[in-house]
Amino acid sequence: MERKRYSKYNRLLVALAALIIVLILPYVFSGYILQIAVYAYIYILLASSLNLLIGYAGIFSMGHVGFYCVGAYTSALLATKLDMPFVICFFAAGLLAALAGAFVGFVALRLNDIFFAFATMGLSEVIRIVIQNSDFTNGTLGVTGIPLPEWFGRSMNREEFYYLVVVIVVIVVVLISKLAKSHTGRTLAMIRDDQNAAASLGVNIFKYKMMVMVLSCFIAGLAGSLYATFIQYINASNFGITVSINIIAMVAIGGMGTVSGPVIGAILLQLLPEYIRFLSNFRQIIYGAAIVISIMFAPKGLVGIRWRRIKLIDQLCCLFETKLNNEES
Amino acid sequence: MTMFFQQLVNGITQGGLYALLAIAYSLVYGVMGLVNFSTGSIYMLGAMSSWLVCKYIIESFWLSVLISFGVGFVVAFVLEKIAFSAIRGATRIASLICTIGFSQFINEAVALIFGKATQGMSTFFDQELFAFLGVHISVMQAVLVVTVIIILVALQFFVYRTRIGLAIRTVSMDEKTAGLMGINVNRTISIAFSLSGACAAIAGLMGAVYYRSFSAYMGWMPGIKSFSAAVFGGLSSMPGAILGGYLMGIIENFGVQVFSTGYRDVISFIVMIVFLLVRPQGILGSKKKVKL
Amino acid sequence: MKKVFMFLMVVVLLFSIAACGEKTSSGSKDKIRIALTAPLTGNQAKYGESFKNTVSLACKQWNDKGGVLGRELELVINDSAGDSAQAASVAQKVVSDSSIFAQVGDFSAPCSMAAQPIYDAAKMIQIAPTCSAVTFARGSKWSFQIVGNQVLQGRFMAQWMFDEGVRKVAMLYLNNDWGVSVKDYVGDIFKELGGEVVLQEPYSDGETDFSAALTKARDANPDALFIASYYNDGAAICIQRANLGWEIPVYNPGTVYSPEFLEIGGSAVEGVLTNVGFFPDDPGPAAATFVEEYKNLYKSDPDYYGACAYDAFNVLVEAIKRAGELDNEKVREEIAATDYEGVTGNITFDENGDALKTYIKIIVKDGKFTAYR
Amino acid sequence: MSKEIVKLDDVCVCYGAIRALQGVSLSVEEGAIVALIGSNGAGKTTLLNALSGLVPVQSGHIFLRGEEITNEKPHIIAQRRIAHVPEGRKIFSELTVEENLRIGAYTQYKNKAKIEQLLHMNFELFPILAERRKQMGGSLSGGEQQMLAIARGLMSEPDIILLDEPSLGIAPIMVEHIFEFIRQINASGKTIILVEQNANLALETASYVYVLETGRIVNENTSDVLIHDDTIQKVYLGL
Repeated sequence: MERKRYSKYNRLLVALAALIIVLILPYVFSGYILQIAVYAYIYILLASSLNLLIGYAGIFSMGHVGFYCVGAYTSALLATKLDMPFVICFFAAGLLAALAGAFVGFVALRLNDIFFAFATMGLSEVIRIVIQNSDFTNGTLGVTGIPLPEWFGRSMNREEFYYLVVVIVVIVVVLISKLAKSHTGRTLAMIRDDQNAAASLGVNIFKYKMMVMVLSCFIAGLAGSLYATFIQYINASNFGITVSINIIAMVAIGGMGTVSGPVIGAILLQLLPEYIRFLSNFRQIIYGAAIVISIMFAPKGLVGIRWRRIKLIDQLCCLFETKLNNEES
Repeated sequence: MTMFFQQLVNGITQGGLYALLAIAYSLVYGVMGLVNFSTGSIYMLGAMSSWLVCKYIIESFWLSVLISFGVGFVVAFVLEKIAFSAIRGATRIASLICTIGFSQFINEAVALIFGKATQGMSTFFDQELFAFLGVHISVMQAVLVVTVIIILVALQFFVYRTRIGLAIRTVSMDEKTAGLMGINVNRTISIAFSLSGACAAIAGLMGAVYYRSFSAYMGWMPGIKSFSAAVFGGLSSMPGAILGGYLMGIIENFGVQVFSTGYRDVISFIVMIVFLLVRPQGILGSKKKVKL
Repeated sequence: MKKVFMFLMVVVLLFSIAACGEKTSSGSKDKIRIALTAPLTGNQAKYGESFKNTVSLACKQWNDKGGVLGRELELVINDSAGDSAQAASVAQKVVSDSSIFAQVGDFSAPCSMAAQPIYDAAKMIQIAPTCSAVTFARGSKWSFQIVGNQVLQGRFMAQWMFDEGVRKVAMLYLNNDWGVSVKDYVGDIFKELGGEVVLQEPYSDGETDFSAALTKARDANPDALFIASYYNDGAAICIQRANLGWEIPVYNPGTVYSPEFLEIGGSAVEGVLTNVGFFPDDPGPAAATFVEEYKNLYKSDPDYYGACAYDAFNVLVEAIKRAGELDNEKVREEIAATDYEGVTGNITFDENGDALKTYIKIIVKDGKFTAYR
Repeated sequence: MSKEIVKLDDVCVCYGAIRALQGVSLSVEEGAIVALIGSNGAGKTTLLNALSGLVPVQSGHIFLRGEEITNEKPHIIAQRRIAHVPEGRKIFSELTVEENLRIGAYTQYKNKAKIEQLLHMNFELFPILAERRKQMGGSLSGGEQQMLAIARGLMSEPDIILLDEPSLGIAPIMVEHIFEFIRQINASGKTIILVEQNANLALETASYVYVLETGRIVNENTSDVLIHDDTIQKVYLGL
């Protein structure tokens, strides 16, 4: 009983601390940190949406960047060519990406995991190459001059946009965690663990897979829209397979099939190279090695590691807990 | 007409490289039902080792072949121990992600050591040409085509006429029953995997010689395209993979003629996707063995 | 829960360390701080390195002379990794550091253009030495570039080919922002002159096999082949052209000018025609000292891109000197009014901020770049 | 009293949370036909799989001629002259009959003469296979496939043959034939461990019978005794 109350208190404290950090960030730190933080948040969206596929439904997509790209281009083109307001661009990006996801899912979800991975990778490259060669999307020159959203009759500044991104990320992550705990989430887990068993229980596997695919692509599209709006200039070369691999790394390192895993993975992989800039030459190597190591030694990612087993960390935690307890009493 | 034959020659030369890589995929898929995503990286390592040999030791084509073979074999052996043996029982997705990580690691490590820029490779053969009715075939192309064919024939001999080859075929048909026949399944898988690495590395060497350059990311596209080629011809059948490799090379070259080089990569991806959807077992593969 | 808590602590730690690193970098106020952004890592690291070398050299030379406005110059070097997202975040870092006055960089057009809106909003001068995209300099009042834009260079190349008697040209181009605009400008001007473009064939970045495209080009029966490629693709194209036994003049807009091109291409690149704004073997008076000092310092030849960065820095500092104070409006005016004899030739700017440049024709002869005729 | 060749001592096997074998002990004498009977899921196949190394044993020991072989790899056990003819026959359907047999002789690969001799012997024993030697394994009838599977097992010159449900899915007339062959093989001095759902057939053929139920041995005796056992008659023989 005591334990439970304590944990609840702790959880509140954590949420509060997180909120404060996130909210004061633009005021304490410079625009540079803000920029990085927004990238990290966008990657949280991407990693969480990919995690829906890999972690919850056992669908391995290697072409997630394709949907991100569709979202970014939809939003950018609507904003620059048709002067649409941000809200429309934003949701249109999600919808179009979801549509693309539905199409890809419809044709490719029948394949087994490995073939699906390669098919999606191929499709994402096809999307990129078509965009690169099409005049409508401005070809290789990219789309320039994408405006920040407007409100109260003026365009947002970067700090305000930062808060907008924060709100969106929080909503998406909370919804994902709700989904994971719901009946649907449990059904997906069953499909992931044993497709045949799920089928024998009368689960319409294709329907569920399709649903999660569409949802995941919708989120990736939203992330694309945020990216395009924030960076104000996009180019098809930003959407290569490397991005897919980075997202996969985030999910694998953070922890597949958990809500916090991709969030942690995204923040860590975005921030780490920033403050160890002298290591930036090693950035991609570290990604590669981290994937291999985490799959081998921590298949559940950082979230799944029992940190308390490591003596030093355990001692630190104990120290911290006694202090907290003292304050409480 | 000249153009037609010239594109055919180009396609066959390039197709040879794809065929070797496709075999590499097919060997691994056969014994494990899995795909080694880092095949392209091993291709690059093969190119790298021959580049090193030529730069620092001696400019010898055949020595390069030998060294590339060895490097590919050893790297793939180690990879199998890491990504597959060590985590056997983990999901197939985990293994695939592991090979992606490995591939990333190899590419970037090489990029760090030797730079990301393209490096020149020595010329082994004169550019003497056989010009026949306006169709030009360089000595290098000829050597390349012949070498690839020799390797493919040797491989077929190995798989169909030797004891280890018999074990590989048996394991790829039924792993469990193979064990009951007294076949060491793990060792067989390991050998097939290493052999696949050796094939990929030799393809890399050929690529480096043909294009006379080596760079850290050179394995990326051939790696993916030859997977498409393997799917096209039949991932579960070695002759299928070879056929797929050659056909893919030829289709790509004619595709360039008809469309444009900018869409070259799209061609192979679309062929792969169409085949995955319509005929996942490929041209020569049998339906039963493709685990869908 | 403790896990989450600990994780949050780690995040706070990360942010703070990142922030600290940033804070400590702000130096003393009495120096004039100028940012250099270049791809020090990533695919274009080679060019970034060259930027860093030449600009450091220029900075050192100014400081040896006692700086400018009586104050010493200080470089703040940033890495954009050749990635436009990173370039934008670096730009954000630069503009939020109030001690930095102006910025030189980036190397590639996507990076320079991704950073542009940020510098524009902060009213910071951005001189991108090698961004030849036509849309760049006219995109912002605060943007300048040194290398000369593609309209100019396109005209030069098209005229050259036409003068050599080429009437039908086949073009192979790298399918990125740069390659496409080179193709467009060279092609359009060549057509204006009365020539015919028989084939325009794009290829993707990372492509290694050109034999199909070359066979197609040969089939179109042109008088000359124009390749908008960097040195590695350029060399590969030349090699595969030789393998096909196709004898044809090859033109390139200056991008293959690099020792690696000769090394990779070997005998196959013999006779390739290209241009350059700066030529170490045949330097003008300004360039001679630069080449000598560079060689002394870095034991290698400077390349063209580095030379552009060197000029960019000098143009900026000269303008500060003429303006007499660190006022960005005034310095901008002075840059726009530049008439400077740089190592890459005389530099003046048009109303957009594009440098008006002259080019030197060169040819590969006996395995070396030599002046043409 | 003849020599004990296989001995299981308190063997437990689990699949995840399901305990398939719970402390099984048995022994088989050289030259005997021992049958395991029991209903579906009693653990008969698991026992054979544990014996031939296909499934890991959690606790307990398995001995072959007094030497421990617990949790050895399947191929090591196969090399120690145990042939396992698996449930469902598992012949290589895309290879010819002859190729199937040659794979069976994998352990003797180097000894070409020996293989030819073994081939000859098997073709003599199963003339139908000799007729079909160039046909694909998959094109044979169920009974022929079963013969091929047994012949393939014999190709490694085993001392012990593990037969898993040889009568499953085979025409009754063929079943008679196959059991005739099994007796013949036994007569040539090979020990046979037979898993059979058809208890009647098992009791007829075997000299000693173990009865398994939910992973435990619930009864064992010579077939002469068991055939008169009341429970056996009720539960397994349907009398």
